[in-house]
Amino acid sequence: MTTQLDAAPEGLDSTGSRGTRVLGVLAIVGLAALALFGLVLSPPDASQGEVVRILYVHVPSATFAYIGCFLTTIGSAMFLWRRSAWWELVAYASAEIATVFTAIVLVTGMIWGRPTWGVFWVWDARLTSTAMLLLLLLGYLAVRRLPADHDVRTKRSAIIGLLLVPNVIIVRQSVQWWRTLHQKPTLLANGVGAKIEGLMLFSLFIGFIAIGLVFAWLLIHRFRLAWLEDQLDDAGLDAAIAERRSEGEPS
Amino acid sequence: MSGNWGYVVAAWVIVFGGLGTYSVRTILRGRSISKQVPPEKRRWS
Amino acid sequence: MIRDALLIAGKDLRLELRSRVALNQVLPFALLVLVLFAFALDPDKSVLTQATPGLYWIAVLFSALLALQRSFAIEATDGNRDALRLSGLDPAGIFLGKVMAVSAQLLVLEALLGVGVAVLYTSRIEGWILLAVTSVVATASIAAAGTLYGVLAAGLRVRETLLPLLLLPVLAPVLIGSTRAFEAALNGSPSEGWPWVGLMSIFASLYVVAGIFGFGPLLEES
Amino acid sequence: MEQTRPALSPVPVVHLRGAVALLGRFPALAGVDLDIEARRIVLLRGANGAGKTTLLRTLAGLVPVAGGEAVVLGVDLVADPRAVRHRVGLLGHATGLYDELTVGDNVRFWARAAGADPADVERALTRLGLDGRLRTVAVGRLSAGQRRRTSLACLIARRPELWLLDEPHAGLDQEGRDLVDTLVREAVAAGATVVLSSHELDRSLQLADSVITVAGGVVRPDPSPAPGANDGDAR
Repeated sequence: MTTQLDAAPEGLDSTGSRGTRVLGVLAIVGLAALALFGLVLSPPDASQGEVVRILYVHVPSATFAYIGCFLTTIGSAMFLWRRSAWWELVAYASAEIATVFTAIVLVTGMIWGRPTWGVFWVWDARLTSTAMLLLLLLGYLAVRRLPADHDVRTKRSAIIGLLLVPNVIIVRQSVQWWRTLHQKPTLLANGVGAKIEGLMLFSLFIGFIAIGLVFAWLLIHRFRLAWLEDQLDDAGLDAAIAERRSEGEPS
Repeated sequence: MSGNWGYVVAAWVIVFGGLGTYSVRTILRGRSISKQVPPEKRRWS
Repeated sequence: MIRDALLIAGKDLRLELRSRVALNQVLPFALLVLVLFAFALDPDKSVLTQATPGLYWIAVLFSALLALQRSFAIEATDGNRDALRLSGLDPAGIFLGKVMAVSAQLLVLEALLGVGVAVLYTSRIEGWILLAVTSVVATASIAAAGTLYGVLAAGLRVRETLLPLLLLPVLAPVLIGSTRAFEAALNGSPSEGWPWVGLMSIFASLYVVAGIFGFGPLLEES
Repeated sequence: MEQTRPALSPVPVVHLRGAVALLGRFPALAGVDLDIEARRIVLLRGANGAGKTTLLRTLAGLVPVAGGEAVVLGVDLVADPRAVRHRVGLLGHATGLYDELTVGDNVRFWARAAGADPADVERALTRLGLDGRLRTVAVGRLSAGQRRRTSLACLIARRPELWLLDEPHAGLDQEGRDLVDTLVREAVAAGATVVLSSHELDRSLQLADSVITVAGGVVRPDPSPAPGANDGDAR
């Protein structure tokens, strides 16, 4: 079973494949286009000025952070329901990527908030619930990476992953109500929801595509990495059984 | 508001730098761990 | 399931009656937190009175963490997990029983802590119905989510540090909701509090359902 | 007694073929072949770490079977290990008792959890000599031997069809060991099957009607078969 028919050619020892290389090139092209449109070609916003350019990366990152969370919950559900190891790895890979994206969203949001609101942090509903989301994701990753049995880690983290999206929804709802009770409406009016059009809208659109390509590329690589980690865990079971049997061999 | 390019650059650097660092780490980890797993278990290569 | 739940809850409460850990350790801890708040915030200004609902629920939340740790510590010996799995008890029943026992202990603690707040912070207490309903719903939420995340952390070497990390972000809506509802009740405008009770009811239901279905697989790991 | 399955069931109580059980990534059982017929008393022997405890826990449905076939009391352990659990009684190294509760509380709780008759609780307490003063003592204050007796009381109150005893004689005085042997014989007379591991070989060989040697996570052919030995297939 473990006979190696052909040795791997040098250079193939990676999580890359032809598909990911094409995707990677597309992602780089997309990011270059995003930089061109977002930083050079699009005009400054009438009310926000140059700061609006932050949103071309901030908003797509936020969207894909949420998509990552949805994938984590779906993957965890499929794992718990169908015992699908494939989906479990999807859940883990997208949770880790979602964590990176959420951290980026938080930091860029704070940088955007400084010139817009005059402070890095306000207890705005969106900002606060994103911070809570980051904590929830860190909890998931903490359990998934426990130095414990593979079965224990996957099962427990899957339950947390399953509850991730419901938790995010409830947290968002509660934070929203909480802030609207003491609302400072000027803060929100200046927010991301402001209407944009023309080249600015197009730049945002490019942002979605470029960040989306990066997300997909990362997801495939991270998934394959997680799969390899599992293979490493499984490897040697046959050998371990043989060794175990030989312990009792009469000498 | 034209003096805010500093914020814009900082934000973009964080996005590109963050994603870049994470990508490089993922790829490098993938390379090192690939060497420990027999190639027939890597279905994509 | 209900029979098993009552059996487990009865066992846990009997164990508490005999060992008095919650009474002798968790309750004094909660009162201590109230006193510490007074040290941290100037008691002569009206800060304490204004912040009473928030401080009260923070004290409850921290005490709940201790109560939950205790609830799983009594099942922590290896023989115990095996015995529970061999017992033929319905895992959903075990979950509900644990939730009931923790809830009962927390409700007693909340009542005593309420007296403490009234005396120490000289808060005026009004809106009894909203206060009572909020306490029940928030307690059920804390106990249900806490028991589910408690078993997620159980049996691990890092359980003491893991449980707060997992549980506190999840319980943030309960803290916000119970605090706002208490504020509404104490300010004499209970109509603002009821939507929060509704939100916490949804939260509690979500976790009771998740626990009923999730407890079995979690108990299964060897 | 009423708890036994139809007496002439063609299915043996235990049927393992190439059963593998993992503790983490360690194959504690590395392909066990074993058949045990009803109403037998089978002694497992082998060095420490040979896999005796894991074998007993696997038979109880507590350790998942990762490979091979495993049927216990007609229940397929690969498909559903839970279904067999309430029908077996496992006496392990750890007692599974609550230290803060009294002996009576513990036995009553575990017996009620298994749906046992309250009369069985009383009978079990009396049988193990726990009906007197000890009944109201917290388990945390008992000696090791008294805890053992309490565990045994929990076990017999449940009336299991398959008894799995891991070192049942350990920590007991002479009288206690005799009592264990008597209880085992009574259980078999009532239709149960018993698998036990023990280091008390002299005592256990008298008690058992088959001996099985476990080594390196598999069952070995016995070099000196006991009368009626039901030794597993060699691999």
